[in-house]
Amino acid sequence: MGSDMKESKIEVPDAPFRPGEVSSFESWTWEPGDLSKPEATTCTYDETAHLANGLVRVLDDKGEASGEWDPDLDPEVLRLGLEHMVRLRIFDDRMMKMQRTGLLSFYMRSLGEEAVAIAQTMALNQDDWIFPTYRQPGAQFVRGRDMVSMICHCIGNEEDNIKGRQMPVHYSYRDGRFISISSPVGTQFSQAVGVALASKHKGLDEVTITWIGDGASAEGDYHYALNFASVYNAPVILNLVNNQWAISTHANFATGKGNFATRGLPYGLASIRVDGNDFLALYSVTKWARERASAGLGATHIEVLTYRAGAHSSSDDPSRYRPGDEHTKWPGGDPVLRLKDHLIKIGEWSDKRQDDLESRMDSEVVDAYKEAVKYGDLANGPYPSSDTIFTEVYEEIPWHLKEQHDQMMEE
Amino acid sequence: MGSDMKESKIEVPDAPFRPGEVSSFESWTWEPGDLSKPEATTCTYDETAHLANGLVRVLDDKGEASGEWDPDLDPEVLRLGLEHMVRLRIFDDRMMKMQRTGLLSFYMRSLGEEAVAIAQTMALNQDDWIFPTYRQPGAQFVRGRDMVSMICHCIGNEEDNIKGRQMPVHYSYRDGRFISISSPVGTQFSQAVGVALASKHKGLDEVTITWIGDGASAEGDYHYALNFASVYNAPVILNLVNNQWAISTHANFATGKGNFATRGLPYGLASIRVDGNDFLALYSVTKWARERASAGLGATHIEVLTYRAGAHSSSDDPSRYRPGDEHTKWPGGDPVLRLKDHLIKIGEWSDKRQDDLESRMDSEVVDAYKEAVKYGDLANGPYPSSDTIFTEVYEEIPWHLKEQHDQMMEE
Amino acid sequence: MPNMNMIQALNSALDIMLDRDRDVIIFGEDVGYFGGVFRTTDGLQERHGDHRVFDTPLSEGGIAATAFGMGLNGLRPVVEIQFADYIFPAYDQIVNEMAKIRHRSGGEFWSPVTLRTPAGGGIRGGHHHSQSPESQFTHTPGLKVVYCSTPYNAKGLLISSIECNDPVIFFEPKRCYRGPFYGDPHKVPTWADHPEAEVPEEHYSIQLGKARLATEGDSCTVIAWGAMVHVCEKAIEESGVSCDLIDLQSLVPWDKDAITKSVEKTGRCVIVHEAPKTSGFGAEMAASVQERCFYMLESPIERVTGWDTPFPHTTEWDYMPGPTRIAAAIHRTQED
Amino acid sequence: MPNMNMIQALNSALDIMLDRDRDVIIFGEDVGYFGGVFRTTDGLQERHGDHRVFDTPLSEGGIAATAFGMGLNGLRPVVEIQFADYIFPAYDQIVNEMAKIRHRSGGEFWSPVTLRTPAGGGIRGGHHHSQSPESQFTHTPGLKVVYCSTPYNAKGLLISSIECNDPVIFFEPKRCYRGPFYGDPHKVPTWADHPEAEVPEEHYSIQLGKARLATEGDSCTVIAWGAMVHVCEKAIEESGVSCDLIDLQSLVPWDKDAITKSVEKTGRCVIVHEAPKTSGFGAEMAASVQERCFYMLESPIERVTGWDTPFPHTTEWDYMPGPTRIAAAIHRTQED
Ligand SMILES: Cc1ncc(C[n+]2csc(CCOP(=O)(O)OP(=O)(O)O)c2C)c(N)n1
Ligand SMILES: Cc1ncc(C[n+]2csc(CCOP(=O)(O)OP(=O)(O)O)c2C)c(N)n1
Ligand SMILES: [Mg+2]
Ligand SMILES: [Mg+2]
Repeated sequence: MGSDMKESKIEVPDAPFRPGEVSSFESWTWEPGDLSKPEATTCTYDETAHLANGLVRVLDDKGEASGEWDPDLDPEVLRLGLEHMVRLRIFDDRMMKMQRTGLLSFYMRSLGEEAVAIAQTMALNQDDWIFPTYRQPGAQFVRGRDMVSMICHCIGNEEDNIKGRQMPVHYSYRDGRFISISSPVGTQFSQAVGVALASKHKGLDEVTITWIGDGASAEGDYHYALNFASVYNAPVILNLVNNQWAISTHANFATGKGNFATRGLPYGLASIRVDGNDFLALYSVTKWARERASAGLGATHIEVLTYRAGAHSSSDDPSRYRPGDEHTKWPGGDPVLRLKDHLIKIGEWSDKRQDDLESRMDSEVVDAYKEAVKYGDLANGPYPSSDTIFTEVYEEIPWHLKEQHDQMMEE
Repeated sequence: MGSDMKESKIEVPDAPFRPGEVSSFESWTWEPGDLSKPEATTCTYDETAHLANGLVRVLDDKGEASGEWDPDLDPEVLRLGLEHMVRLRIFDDRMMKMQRTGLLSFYMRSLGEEAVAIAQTMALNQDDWIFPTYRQPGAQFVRGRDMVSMICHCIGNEEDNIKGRQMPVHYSYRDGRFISISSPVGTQFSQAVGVALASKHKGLDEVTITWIGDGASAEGDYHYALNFASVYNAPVILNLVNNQWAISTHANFATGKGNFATRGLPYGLASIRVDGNDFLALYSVTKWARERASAGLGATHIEVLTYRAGAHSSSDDPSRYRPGDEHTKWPGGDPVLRLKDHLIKIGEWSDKRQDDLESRMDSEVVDAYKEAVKYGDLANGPYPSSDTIFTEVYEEIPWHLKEQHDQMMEE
Repeated sequence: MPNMNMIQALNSALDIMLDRDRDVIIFGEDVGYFGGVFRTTDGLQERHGDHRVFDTPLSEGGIAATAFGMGLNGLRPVVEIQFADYIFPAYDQIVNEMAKIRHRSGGEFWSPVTLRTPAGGGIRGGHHHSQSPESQFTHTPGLKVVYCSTPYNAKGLLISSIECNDPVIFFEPKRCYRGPFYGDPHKVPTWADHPEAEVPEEHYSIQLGKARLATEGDSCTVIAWGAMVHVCEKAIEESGVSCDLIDLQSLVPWDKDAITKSVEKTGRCVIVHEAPKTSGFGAEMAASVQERCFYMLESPIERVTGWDTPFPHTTEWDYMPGPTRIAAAIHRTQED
Repeated sequence: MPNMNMIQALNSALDIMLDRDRDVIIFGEDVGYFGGVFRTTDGLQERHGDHRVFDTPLSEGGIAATAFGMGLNGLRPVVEIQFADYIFPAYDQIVNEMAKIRHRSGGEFWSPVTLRTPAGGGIRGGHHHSQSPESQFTHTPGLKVVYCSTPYNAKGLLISSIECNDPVIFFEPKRCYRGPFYGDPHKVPTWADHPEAEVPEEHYSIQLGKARLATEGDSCTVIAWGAMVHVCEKAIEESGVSCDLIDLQSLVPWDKDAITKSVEKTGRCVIVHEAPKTSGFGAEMAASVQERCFYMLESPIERVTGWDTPFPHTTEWDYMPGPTRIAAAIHRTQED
């Protein structure tokens, strides 16, 4: 058995650093102010090539904002952004604790990536559509979702608005135009183009935003999204969140010898790489993409460069496949600290106010979870009624589901 | 019912020219000699950007060869190429006639694209793998397949090597390392990467060549192929044959606002656009890609720019969706005439020899089809035995297929 | 009432729905300018504009995903998959996404997509232009599965499918686009003069989930759908046995009452489909019939189906169930 | 003989095949450096090199296509689809390509790929980490479909699958990776001391197409596969009825002789699976059993299955067939 015995020449990439090695990110040479900002509503896609080959940053390491991409935001907006990020981080911590005690089955944090959904959603209009992955729950805070209801979903109790049907973190929040999260990765990316086209068919100035992971970008849906968005000139913002890892698989396995950011260009899409830990840059780039879409210039493809600082999920142990401190080496730093430092720098914040914010968020989260568990949790129930197995499979319950429902009740 | 009545803003591209309009291709400004030829075995993928943004041509409109890409071929090789192209064209004509009289159910010509598979296969080694679509049957002539056996397949007779199982033109020719053609478009593109990697695992210097249509490039398989080829540095030549049309759908629906040729670059693949009606350019580019693969530099992505001069298939009537004479306006001209003119220009051919060649090919085809129909044809049989329905579904016939076979025989 | 073939009837349904509901949008490969490779959308782009009826990239996954997204945001997309054999690149979007969205979002989101697709053999399509993959969709809760068989039910079922707020996979027996087809490739009638080709010009609908009793009889229940309905009609005639012929029309949900009532009467049952036997929808029918009518059954439920092999090109008439095989099965149910 | 859990048994099979056959190559999402999210390929990259065992892009379609191509060119790829729920992006490559290549090429080409995938519920996986899509593969001629249930048969069946020259879809009941699971989420034993966890270190194989008689009895034939085998064992015990419990192991081809022999003996039959009822593989089993054993059947064949709904998260124990439901069905077959 087996081929004759020439040596195999199969070549397989590896992560740059594995446990026991020292991570360093020397290719990061980008600085704020590097890149010009083309006019959103008139520039052609190839006039964005420098943005895809570079990295849009606004905040430098000292918390100073600079360059054409500085969105010049009201400090009130920045403080709100900071609040949501802190809220999310504390929320995530609490959920992880609850997961460990069995009150929920599973959890996924946004650690290190809090700015992504929060800054980007804040840059949009209220009636724009959000089509997230499990790494963008933060958008819900921006859209005003009640935290209790989010927790009720995660702990799968009676009040879970999706009735315990999906795993935790698979939020659906119609009032916030935040579309139901699905586990199969990538699918939302191509679907979002359809959502955007429907807005266009209705003649409305609505934009759809969606995200895909570095890993998931290898699915066919990524290609469908870019192609359909370009062909039909869809008002959609297509974000590829390159957080370096897809569980244990490094982004090397998704880029090959190439890169992500420029992939939009040959589809005729404006393409940008942005520092995903820089609240201001994210906000600015997203606003730009929204303006562009709204002006009828179609989709923007954005590589959001960041680092998944936490484990992939509560089931994961990243110390098996990467240096434990790799996230501390990430040149983008911590998005929360960077925004905080900037606010302090411009005299609009202080360590004291930060402490106050954190304890306020702490109590908010504690109050919320205490209320939520009143309606039950995964360890102890009460759960959504078993009837809910049979409802909403179809608009109306067909005979065979009625029959099966009755059978379940009998047995 | 229906959304409120704002006007729909859905935008849909169209073909540049529809029946009743006059086609013109003014964007063709490329000339032979335009483009430098980087060293195949050392250049990086981004050193090919000019090749993807330009068009590699060797033959000008007067039949003169020039530029760095001139492969300097022995006239014997050119004459053989010409012979195969003429053979294929006459073969195609005959098959179309036979299709009209019902001897076969369906047919697809390579008209206008004869150079593609023939020049490219001639540029490869004998033991390189060929993974074609239905538009590259010409490769079989290069690999020495007996024409009678090809016809026997098309007319689905007793001698059809694939036993009447697939439609005509779905050749399989293992001896020529020409892998079985499948109807679902695009699938071979990603599979070819696996074929190439297997050669690599065996430590052999074999390259795999494959093709995909402009239309089919919108399938997920296109993305899989580029990604996997890049990640594992596969020795594969990935050709996207842009013949302008996917049945009635113009390539505009596959490029959107972008283009094909440069799509390889962000994957880190050497990328080239080549005049697909220029035998010399095709040969040269393919040889270059082969060298590169063989030197361990991985895949090359090639947009082969050509025009589907005939109907999509025997079931199609292109006059319903494009100007009937559009192919005569194609700036790439007729690949057969261009090679013939070149040979005459360099004093290695004459109209007389062309006439002789054509009548020789005519008789070859007539002789072949006369022999083939001796073994039956679709209108009259004999067909492959009905037993063949049950064989080779699995390596060994399982009990349920034996049972069904017996049942069929009884009934 | 005008006589229409199945293509015309489908075209009429689409035309009416485009007129009635601005949210209806039609797209797919070659369906726009050209009017579809089977001409089903002929004239619709001209009549309704290219923002309502348009071509797409050659990407079934992308088509399904785009339709899904449009459906989430209030439209009612009706898309064509050019051949049912090519629905598989969209399979993930259909079974993991479309089918589950309403349930998974606690009813917050739904997407009323209709996926039309020509299915089945008999056109010398070989492996990949002949498959009839209905059973591969019937296993997925959340999808409705419809298979029309005549111009009349094609139009009425398609209208119901489009109006339905659940995703529907709508199979069209391409062999019957231009005539009913009785299993003899040498005698292929058109729909002219066929009573089921009398098709009202106007809007009408046929309730999803309801079967059609195509012929009535006492001694055997024959269940079929798509092109096989007509082949069964012929087979019943040839068999000389008095049969109920149930044209299922909807596979999910299927018409339990029609079937149990008939089998309780006849005590015998033959199920016919083109798709391979193993795990074809005939398996579900047989399993369900014996569950529900066990004590009334006089003989084993027979399945007459395509063989468990890929669909062949030259020998397709040995593959597709024909009147002889079906009649033999009907006869077998009568022995006992 | 060492005691192994199912992960260890599968790992041992892969390790042995990597040693014996240089053409065996293993890849999939996270299977390389990390050793797989369920740890099934743990240590294999280190032992056999990253050219034999490696990670892939997150692309099931690309994985299947690459494996298919490697198989065409003489290799014997064994790939992992991280969860069976995620096999659908590869469905086209599997059902239209892998399954048909040998037949469509007149035997000139074939591709002996093994696709391993963890399937089934019971781990709080909700909609998309719990599905058991075996029946969606059993309808496609050209594929073999295997579903293991114990460490012993996991290893033997996996070795046979890898050695088989046809493509094999190999389902692993993830609920049983670390213990047999008898349907009570609160009492979850490990494989320690289980006789089927005595697994030889060395190479052995279990013939594809053969069922395993898990328990022997006279009054009812219970057919199951995957995790449900153990739940049925418990249910049979609880029912007090003497049953043959047939662990199908191979779904295509399935073991006709084992089943007909048993049903001819018992005259009663219960089929159990996790997947939804409609068009689950239980339908094929029921249809076939009544075809072959009609005159021996004393009562309707029962199916105990998942409901025709997506797989739920919090209420999964109301969804998955448990001993009580199965025992009730066994009892129903005993009345008549
Ligand atoms: C289609 C599909 N395949 C596999 C998985 C299992 N899975 C869940 S998340 C994940 C990694 C995703 O990585 P990435 O896309 O980079 O997103 P990130 O987790 O980094 O945000 C995998 C493989 C899945 N959910 N869906
Ligand atoms: C997956 C799939 N979808 C649809 C079809 C039907 N079909 C056959 S050829 C074709 C057009 C292909 O166009 P292109 O890829 O440009 O190749 P060309 O015919 O121009 O060589 C279509 C839509 C198919 N064969 N496979
Ligand atoms: Mg990632
Ligand atoms: Mg084309």
